[in-house]
Amino acid sequence: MRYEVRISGEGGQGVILAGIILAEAAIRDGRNVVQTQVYGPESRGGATKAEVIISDEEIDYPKAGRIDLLLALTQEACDKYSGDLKDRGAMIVDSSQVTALPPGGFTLFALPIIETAKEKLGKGVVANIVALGTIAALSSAVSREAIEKAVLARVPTGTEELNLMALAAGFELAGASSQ
Amino acid sequence: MRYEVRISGEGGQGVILAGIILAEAAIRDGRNVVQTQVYGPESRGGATKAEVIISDEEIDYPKAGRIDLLLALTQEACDKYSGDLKDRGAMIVDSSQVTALPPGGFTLFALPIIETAKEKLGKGVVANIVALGTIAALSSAVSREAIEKAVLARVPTGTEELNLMALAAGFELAGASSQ
Amino acid sequence: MNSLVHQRCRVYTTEKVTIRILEEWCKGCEICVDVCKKHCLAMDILGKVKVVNVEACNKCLLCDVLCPDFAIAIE
Amino acid sequence: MNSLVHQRCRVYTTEKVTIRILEEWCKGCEICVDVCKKHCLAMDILGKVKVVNVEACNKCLLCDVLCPDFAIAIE
Amino acid sequence: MFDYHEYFRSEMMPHMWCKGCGNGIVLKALLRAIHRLGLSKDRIAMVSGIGCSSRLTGYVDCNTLHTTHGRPLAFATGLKLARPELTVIVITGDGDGLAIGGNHLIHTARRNIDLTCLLFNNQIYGMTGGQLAPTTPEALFSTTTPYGNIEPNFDACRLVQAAGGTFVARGTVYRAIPLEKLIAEGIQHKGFSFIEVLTTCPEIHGRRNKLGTPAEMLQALAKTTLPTGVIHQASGPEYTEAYDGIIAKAQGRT
Amino acid sequence: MFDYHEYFRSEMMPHMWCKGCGNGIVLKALLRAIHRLGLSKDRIAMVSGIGCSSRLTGYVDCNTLHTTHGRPLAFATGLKLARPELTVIVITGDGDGLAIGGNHLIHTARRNIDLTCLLFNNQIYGMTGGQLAPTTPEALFSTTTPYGNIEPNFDACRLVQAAGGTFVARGTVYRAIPLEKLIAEGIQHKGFSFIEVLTTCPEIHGRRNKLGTPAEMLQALAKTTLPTGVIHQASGPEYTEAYDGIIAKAQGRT
Amino acid sequence: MRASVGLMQGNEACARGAIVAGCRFYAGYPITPSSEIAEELARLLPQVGGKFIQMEDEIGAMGACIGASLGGVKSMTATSGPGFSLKQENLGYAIYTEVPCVVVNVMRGGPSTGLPTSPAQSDVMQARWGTHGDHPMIALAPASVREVHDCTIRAFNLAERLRTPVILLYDEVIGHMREKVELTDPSQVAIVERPKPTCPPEVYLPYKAGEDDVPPFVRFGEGYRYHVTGLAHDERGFPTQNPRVVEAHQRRLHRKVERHRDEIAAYETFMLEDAEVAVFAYGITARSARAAVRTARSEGLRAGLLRPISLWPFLDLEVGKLAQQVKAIVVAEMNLGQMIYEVERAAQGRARVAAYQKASGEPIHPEEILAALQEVR
Amino acid sequence: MRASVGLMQGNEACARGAIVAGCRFYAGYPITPSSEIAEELARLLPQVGGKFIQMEDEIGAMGACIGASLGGVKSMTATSGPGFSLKQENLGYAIYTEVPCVVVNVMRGGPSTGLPTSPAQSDVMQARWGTHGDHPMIALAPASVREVHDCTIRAFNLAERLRTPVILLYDEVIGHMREKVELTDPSQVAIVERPKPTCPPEVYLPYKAGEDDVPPFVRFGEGYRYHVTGLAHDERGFPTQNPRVVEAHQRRLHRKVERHRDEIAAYETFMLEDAEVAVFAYGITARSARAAVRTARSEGLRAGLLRPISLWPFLDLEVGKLAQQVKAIVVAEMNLGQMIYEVERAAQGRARVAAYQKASGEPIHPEEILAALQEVR
Ligand SMILES: Cc1ncc(C[n+]2csc(CCOP(=O)(O)OP(=O)(O)O)c2C)c(N)n1
Ligand SMILES: Cc1ncc(C[n+]2csc(CCOP(=O)(O)OP(=O)(O)O)c2C)c(N)n1
Ligand code: SF4
Ligand code: SF4
Ligand code: SF4
Ligand code: SF4
Ligand code: SF4
Ligand code: SF4
Ligand SMILES: [Mg+2]
Ligand SMILES: [Mg+2]
Repeated sequence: MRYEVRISGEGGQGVILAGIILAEAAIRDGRNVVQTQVYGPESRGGATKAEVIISDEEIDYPKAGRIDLLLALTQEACDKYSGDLKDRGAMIVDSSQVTALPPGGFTLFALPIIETAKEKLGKGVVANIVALGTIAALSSAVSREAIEKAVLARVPTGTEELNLMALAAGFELAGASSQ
Repeated sequence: MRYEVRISGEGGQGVILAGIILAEAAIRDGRNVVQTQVYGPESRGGATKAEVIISDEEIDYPKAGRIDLLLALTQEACDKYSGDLKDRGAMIVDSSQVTALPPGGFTLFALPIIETAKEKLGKGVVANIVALGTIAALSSAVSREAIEKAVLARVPTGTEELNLMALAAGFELAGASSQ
Repeated sequence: MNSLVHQRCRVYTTEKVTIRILEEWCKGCEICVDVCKKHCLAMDILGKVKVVNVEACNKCLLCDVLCPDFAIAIE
Repeated sequence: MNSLVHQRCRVYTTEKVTIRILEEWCKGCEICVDVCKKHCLAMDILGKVKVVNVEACNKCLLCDVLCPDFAIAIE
Repeated sequence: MFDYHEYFRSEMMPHMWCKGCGNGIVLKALLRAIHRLGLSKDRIAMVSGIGCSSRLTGYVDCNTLHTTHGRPLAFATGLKLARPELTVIVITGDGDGLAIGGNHLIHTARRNIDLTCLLFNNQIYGMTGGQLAPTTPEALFSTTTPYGNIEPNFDACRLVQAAGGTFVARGTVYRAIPLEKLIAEGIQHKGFSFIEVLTTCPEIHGRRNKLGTPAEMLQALAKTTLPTGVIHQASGPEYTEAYDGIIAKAQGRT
Repeated sequence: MFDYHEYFRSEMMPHMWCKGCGNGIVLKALLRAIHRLGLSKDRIAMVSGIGCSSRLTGYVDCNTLHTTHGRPLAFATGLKLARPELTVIVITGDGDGLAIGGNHLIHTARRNIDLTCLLFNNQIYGMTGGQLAPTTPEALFSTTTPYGNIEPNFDACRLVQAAGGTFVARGTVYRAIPLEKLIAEGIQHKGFSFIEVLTTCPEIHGRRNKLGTPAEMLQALAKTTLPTGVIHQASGPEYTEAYDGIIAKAQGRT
Repeated sequence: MRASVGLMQGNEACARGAIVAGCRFYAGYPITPSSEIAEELARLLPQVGGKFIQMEDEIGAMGACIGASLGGVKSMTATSGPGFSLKQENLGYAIYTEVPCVVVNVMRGGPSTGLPTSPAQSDVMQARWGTHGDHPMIALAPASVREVHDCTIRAFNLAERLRTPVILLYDEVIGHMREKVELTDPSQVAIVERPKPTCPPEVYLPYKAGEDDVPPFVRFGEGYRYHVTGLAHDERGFPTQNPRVVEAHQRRLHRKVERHRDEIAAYETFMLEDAEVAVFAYGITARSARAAVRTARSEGLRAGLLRPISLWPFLDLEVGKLAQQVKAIVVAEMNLGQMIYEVERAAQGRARVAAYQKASGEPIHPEEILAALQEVR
Repeated sequence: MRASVGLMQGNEACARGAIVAGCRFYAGYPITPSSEIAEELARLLPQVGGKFIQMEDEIGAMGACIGASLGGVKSMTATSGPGFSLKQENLGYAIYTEVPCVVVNVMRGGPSTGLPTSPAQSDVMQARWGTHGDHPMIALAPASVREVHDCTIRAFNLAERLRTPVILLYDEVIGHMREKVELTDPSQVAIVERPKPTCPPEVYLPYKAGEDDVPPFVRFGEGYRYHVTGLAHDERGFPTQNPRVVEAHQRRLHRKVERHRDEIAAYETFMLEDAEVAVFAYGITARSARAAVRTARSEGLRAGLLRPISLWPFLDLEVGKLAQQVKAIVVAEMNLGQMIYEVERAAQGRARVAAYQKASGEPIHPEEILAALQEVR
C-alpha cells in the first residue's frame, strides 16, 4: 500500500528535515520510501513542503498526488498545499496558525504544535519534531520505535533529550486528540 | 568543356590575384567559372596555388582534379602541386626557378617569367601578370581582349600601363616558345 | 495605481509627518526598527512592522530609504 | 640528434669564434644581418644568410639570440 | 514626495527577494536616481543577467531584458549600438558580472561604451543557494567551501579601472542616499560607468556565516575597509560616438 | 654552449612561423630559461591555447597540451591541481589570453595558482589572418578595422596586477636576454606569474600597417612606452598549497 | 551596391546578401573559414550606416546580436564549429525569447579545432540540437555562391517573419570559392520586416501570438515597455511556472515553425522523375552528386538527386515520397553519418538507405558518389 | 564510506558513486538542479585526498577537468542545461583527444534559463549532437537514486576503459529526490583503470590503438613526453592534414565506441515478453511508465516497457526487435520529441510509433501514459 504524507510550513521551520526523518524512520521499518520537496527561489521564506511516500512495494512514481496525510504549520502552507489531499484523508494543522480550512471531506486534527514546542519545551525550533510525533501517532506510516531512532540519528548531539521530548509531546497531542 | 588551370608559386607572388583575374576574364568571355585557392597557415610564405575552372556548362564539382594547364613559379610549388596535371596537359614553369621537373607526359613551356618581369619591366611584382599572359596565350582559356580588360579592372590605378605591358610580355614569351 | 497602493497602506500621521505602512509587503526584516534612532517603530506579533511612536519621528527617512520591501514611506 | 643537426650546418670559424648556419631553416628575414653591428653577415642570392666577415665577429650573440628560426649559432 | 510605485510593474510586485535582502534598497536608490535625472521610462533600457539581483529588471516598468548568466553587458553593447539614444543600465551580480561574466566586464570597460553597470556584490551566489563567489572573503563558508574559502577575492573597482573604465565608483546599501547620487552620476557620465554596490544576502550568506540580522549586516557595511564614492573618473572617446566617426569615414564624409 | 635542439621535437621542426616572426625569439628565450633553471623535460608541462604563438607547444619535447582557444589557463589549473609537482608553463596570445580568454586570466591571477603564463602580444590575431586584437593600437588597421581601430587597448600587466597576480612582468623580443631572465624568475616565483612579451607579427600586422622589416619591427620595440621588467611582485598563499591545508582539515589533521 | 554578373566569393556573397536583406548590425569573433564575412561587413556596414563590432568572444557576439535585434536592427553573426558550440546557449535564448537574427556557420573539419581550413558537413545535427532544451530550428544549406547570397536574404526574411534565429550552414569550400554569379537587382528582392503590433502600448502583450503563432514585435524604446526573459514566461513576458502556460508557450514555439513548413521548405530535384536510385545530398556534396547523376545517366543508370536547401525542419514528406519511388537512396555527406539518420527515419524502410561518408577534410568527388550509386543500383 | 541501506538524494548518490569509482578531481560551476553534486564533492573529495575547484564558468570547469585527467586523476564535472551548452566546445576536445572524464547533466526545463527548478528530458539529443564536428557519444540515463550511484561508477569505468568522456543524464526529480537505497560495499565494486602502455617512452605513440581501438594512456610527467592537440592529429599526436590519417582517426574514434556497444548497452525490460503494446521511456518517465504498465496489465492490456539505461549509442537492435514484436510503441518523454526520432528510425515502420510528450515542467503521470497506451491498443 502506497502512503503519501505531505509536511508543509514555512522556510526555516524544519519541514524538510521532518520529511527526511520520517523517510528514514520508514526505512528502519523495512519499507520503501521516496522523499521529495520544493526547490528554488520560491522556497526561500514563504511556504514550503516536503513529501514522503511510503510503500511496501517498489515506488514508481515519486511525486505525491493523492495525499493520505497532510500537515500544515502555517495558513499560507495550508492554502497552497492542501489541494491534493485525498478524499477522507487526514489533515493535521497547527491550531494557532491555521484558521481558515479548505473545503472538502477530510479528518481534521487541529493541534497546538508550535505552542507546545515553544511553551512546553521552551524551544520553538522543535515544532517540526512535535509535528513528526503527531504524524507518527495519527497514521500507520511509521512505528514509534523507528521514528525515535530516526530522530536521534539526525539531530545535533546534545539535543537528543529535547527532541525525544518533542516527539513524545507530539504523540501526546495526537493521543489527546484522537481519543 | 571543362578547362582546369592551376597557378602556383610562393606567398606574396600574386598567384591568387592572377587566378581571380583569369576567372574574371573567363566571365567576360561569357563562360562559367569557379576559382579556389589554398587557405590557412600553410599558405603563408611557402608554396601556394590558385585554381580556375572554366566551362560553358554548369560547374558542379569546384575543385581541380585533372589539370589542363599548370603554371609553377617556384620549384617548391612545382614539386607540391604538379601531381594532378593530366596526361598530355600543359606545364608552364619559370625557367630560372624550376629546374627539376616531375615525371609524366606533358607539354612543357619553360619561360623566363620572373626575369622578364624584373628585367624587361623593371618590377618583379608583375611576374604574376606576365604569367597570366603566358597562360592566355598558350591555352584557349580566355580571349586576349577579356584578359586585358580583366587585368585593367583589378590593378591599382596608375599601374595600368605597366600591367598591360607585363601581360603583353607574357603573350610574347609564349609566342616565342610555341613557335 | 499609486493611489490604489496607498489605499492599502496603514497610515500614521501627525502634523509633521505621515508614515505609511504597506503591511502586505512588509516581510518583517526589522531593518526599519533597528535603524530608527527615535524608536518610533516596532514589530507586531504577526511579524509586521507597526508604528509605536509617530510623535518621535524626526523624518530622518532612514526607515523609508532602507526598507528593502517598499513597505514603509515617510511623508 | 644534435650532432646530426650540426652536421647539416655550414660552419665559419676562427680561433675566437665559430658561426654555424643551418641554411635549411633560415627563412631569410634578415634580422641577424640587421642587428650585427660588425657587419659579419649578409644575405645570399637565394635569400639565405651567409657569413661575410667572420673575423669581425665580437661574439655579441645578438644574431644568435634574435634569429627566430634557430638558423644561426655562435660558439 | 517621490513615489516608487510609479516605476513598478504592479503585476510583478512585491518582489521575490528574501526578508531583509539588500537588493530592494539598491532598487530604491536606482529608482530615485532615475527620478532625479528626470529620465523617461520609455527611454530607459535595463539589461540584467541571472541571479537574485538580476531579477530586478522584472520589476521596473521600462524596456527590460533579463539575459543569460554573465552576459548582460554583451547584450547591452548590442542594444546600445543599435539605439544609442537609449539610456542603458546594466544590472549584474558578483557571480554574474565577475565570475562567469568577468570577461565581458573588462572588455566593456575597455571599449568605454556608454552603459551604466550596477554590480550587486553580496559576496555570494544568492540565487543558486550560496556557493562561493569571487568576492567571498577568505575563510568564510559557502556551500562549495565547507572547510572555509581559500581564494583571494577581486577588488572589482580596481579591476574595472585597470581595464580602462572611465567612471568607477563604489557604494553600499547602508549609505543609500550617497548610493543614489553615485548612480545618478554614473548615468550622466558619458562612457562606461561602473558602480559596485556592497549589498547584503542575509538569508543565505548571512545565516551560514552567522553575520547577524539584516540590520546588523547593513550596519557592518558602514565599516567596510574598501574605498567608497567615486574612485576613478576620466574622459575618453565614447564607443558609439567613435563609431559614428567610422560611419562618416566609410561614407566619405570625413 | 647550450643547444636548443636538445629541447626540440625534431619531427616538428622547423616551425611554422613566418619569416621574421618574433615567436621564435620568445621560444628561444623560454628554452634558455628552462635550461638555466635545470628543469627536467619530464617535469615540465606546457599548455597553450589556439593561435600562432600557441603552436609553440608542438615544438618542445616535454608534456605538451594544445587546448582550445582562450582556455589554456583553465586546463592548466586542472593539471596543476592534479600534479602540483609539475612545472606548468602556459603559452597564450593576446587574442587567446586577453580576448576570449580574458576571464580565465583574471581568475587564475586571483587564485594565485603556481603557473607561469607567457602572453605573446603581437597586437593582432596572427593565426586567423590579422583581425583586431584587444591590444591593437588605436587607428591601426586590421582586417576587421578597415577604417582604423577605435578601441582603446588593454594594458595586460595592469589588468593582471589588479586581478591579484603576484608576479607581473613585461619583456620584449628585442631584449631577449632580459626576457630570458624574466621567464626564469617567473618560473621560480611561487604563485601565478604573468609575463607579457611584446613580440612582432611582420607577415600580417607589419605588412598591413607598413611597420617595416622584421628587424625594424624588433627595433621599434626597444622604444615601447610601456614599462618593462618586473612590474609587480608580491607574496601570498599559493593555491595548491592552500588546498593542501583544506585536505588536512577535511582529514582532521589540523 | 548595384549587383549584376561578376566573380564573387561565398563568404562575400553572404555579407552582400545580408546588406541587401537589410542587415545593419553584425557582431562576431574571427574564425576560419568564416572570417571573410566579418571582414566584408566591417567594410560594408558603416557605408550604409550600419554597425560592426568584434566582440571578445562568440558568446558575447551572439549576445550583442540579440541585443541589437531587440533595438530594432536586423542582426547577424557568423562563425565556424568551435564558435558555433560557444554560441549555443545564447542561440537558445534567442529562440525562446523569439528574437530574430541570422547565425552563419561555415563548417570546417572537426570535432574540436580539427581542420580549420578544410571543409566538412559535420555540424548539421548540432545546428538542430546544439542548444539545451526543446526548441524548433530553421537551417538553410546553400550549394553555390549565388545561393549563399539568396539564402542569406531568405534567412533574414524567415527570421523576421517568424521571430526566430535562422541558421545558414555551408562548408569551407562554398565559403572560400569564387564563382560567377548573376545577382538580381537589390531593389527587386523581396524583403520581409518583422510583424509590428497594431494595438496601443497599454494592451500590447509581447508574447501573445495571433493565428499564425508569431507574436508581433516592437523594438525597445517605442513606448511599448515590456520584459524579455529566458525564464519560462507568459504572454506578458513575465516569468511563470504555471505548467499550462509553460506548455502552451513551448508548443506554440514548435507550431510556429511547423505550420510555416511550406514557407521554409526548399529543395531542388535533378533528374528525379524516372529515377530508380537517388542521391540525397546538400551543400557542396550536392554539386558532386549532380555530376555523378549526369555520369550515371550517361552510363544508363537511372539516377536522380534530391538536394535539400532547407535542412531544418527536415523534409520528411519529400523524403518519404522519394523512398516510395526509388529502390535506394544514397545519402552522401562529409561526415560519418548525420542527415542519414533523418533520411532513414523518413524512409521508414520503404527504400534501401545507403551511406557515402567522408571525413578526411576533402570534398567528396563525383566519382565516389557514382561508385556508391552503382553499388546500390 | 561504508555504504549500506539508507536514504539518499540523487545528486548525493552521484557524488558518492564518483568517490567509489575513484574520482579525485571535480571542477564545476554551480547551477540548479545539479549544485548538490558539487557541494557534496567539495566536502568529500578533500577527505579522500582529492581536489575540488569551483571555476569561473562552465567552460573553465570542463577545461580544468580535462587538464586534471591528463594529470592522471579521474575527473568529473556536473551541470545543467545552460552550463551543458557552454561545455560543448571543450567536451568535443575531450572526445577528440581521448581524455576520459564524466560529465553530468541534471536536466531542467528549457530552453535558455527556462525552468531552473523543474524537471525535463530535453537535453538528450544535445547530449548526442551538442558539440560541433563528427563524434561518437556515450550517455547513461539512470532512473533511481541507486541507479544514479551505479551509473556514475559505470560512467567512470567506461570513460577510463574507452578513453572518452561519458555523459550522465538525469532530470531534476531524480537529482533532488531522496530514496531508500541499498548500496554494495565499495570494496566489492569493480573499478576500471585506464589502459597503460607497456612499451618504453621512446616508442610510445599516444594515439596508436591496438585491436580494441583504444590507445593506451599515460599521464603527464611519467617520462612519456607527448603532445595533445585538438587539431587533427596523427598517431604521434602531432597535427596533420593528411586526409588518410585524418579519416582513419575519425573512423577509429567512432569504431571505438561502436565495437564496444555491447559493453555499453544497458536497458531493462518490464513485462515485455508477451506485450502487444510497449512503452519506450527512460529516466523518471520510465518509473511512471512502469506504473502505467502495471495498471494496464491489471486492466487486461498486454503492455510492456523497454527502459534504456544507456541512451547513446542508441539501442537500435533492441528497438528494432521490439518493433517486430509489438503493434505499437509509445515513446513517452518530457520534451516535445527527441528520442522518438531514434525510435521511429529503428522501428523502420514495423510498428506504429506514438508520442506522449510533455513540456510543462511537471513529470509525466502514470495515468497519462496509461491513456496513451489505451489509445494505441
Ligand atoms: C550558464 C549558467 N551557469 C550557471 C547558472 C546558475 N546560476 C544562476 S544565478 C547564479 C549565480 C548568481 O550569483 P550572483 O550573480 O552573485 O547573483 P546573486 O544571486 O547573488 O544576486 C548561477 C551560478 C546559470 N543560470 N547559467
Ligand atoms: C572558439 C574559437 N574561436 C575562434 C577561433 C579562431 N582563432 C584561432 S586563433 C585566433 C586568434 C589568435 O590570436 P592570438 O591569440 O593573438 O594569437 P596569434 O596568432 O596572434 O599568436 C582565433 C580567433 C578558434 N579557434 N576557436
Ligand atoms: S523617518 Fe527616521 S525617525 Fe521617523 S520613523 Fe523613520 S527612521 Fe524613525
Ligand atoms: S524594513 Fe520594511 S520589510 Fe523590514 S520590517 Fe520594516 S517595513 Fe517591514
Ligand atoms: S655574434 Fe654579434 S658580431 Fe658576431 S655575427 Fe652575431 S651579431 Fe655579428
Ligand atoms: S635571423 Fe635567422 S632566419 Fe633570419 S636571416 Fe638570419 S639566420 Fe636567417
Ligand atoms: S538569497 Fe540572498 S541575495 Fe538572494 S534574495 Fe535572498 S537574501 Fe537576497
Ligand atoms: S602570422 Fe604573424 S604571428 Fe603568425 S607566424 Fe606569421 S608573423 Fe608570426
Ligand atoms: Mg551575488
Ligand atoms: Mg596575437
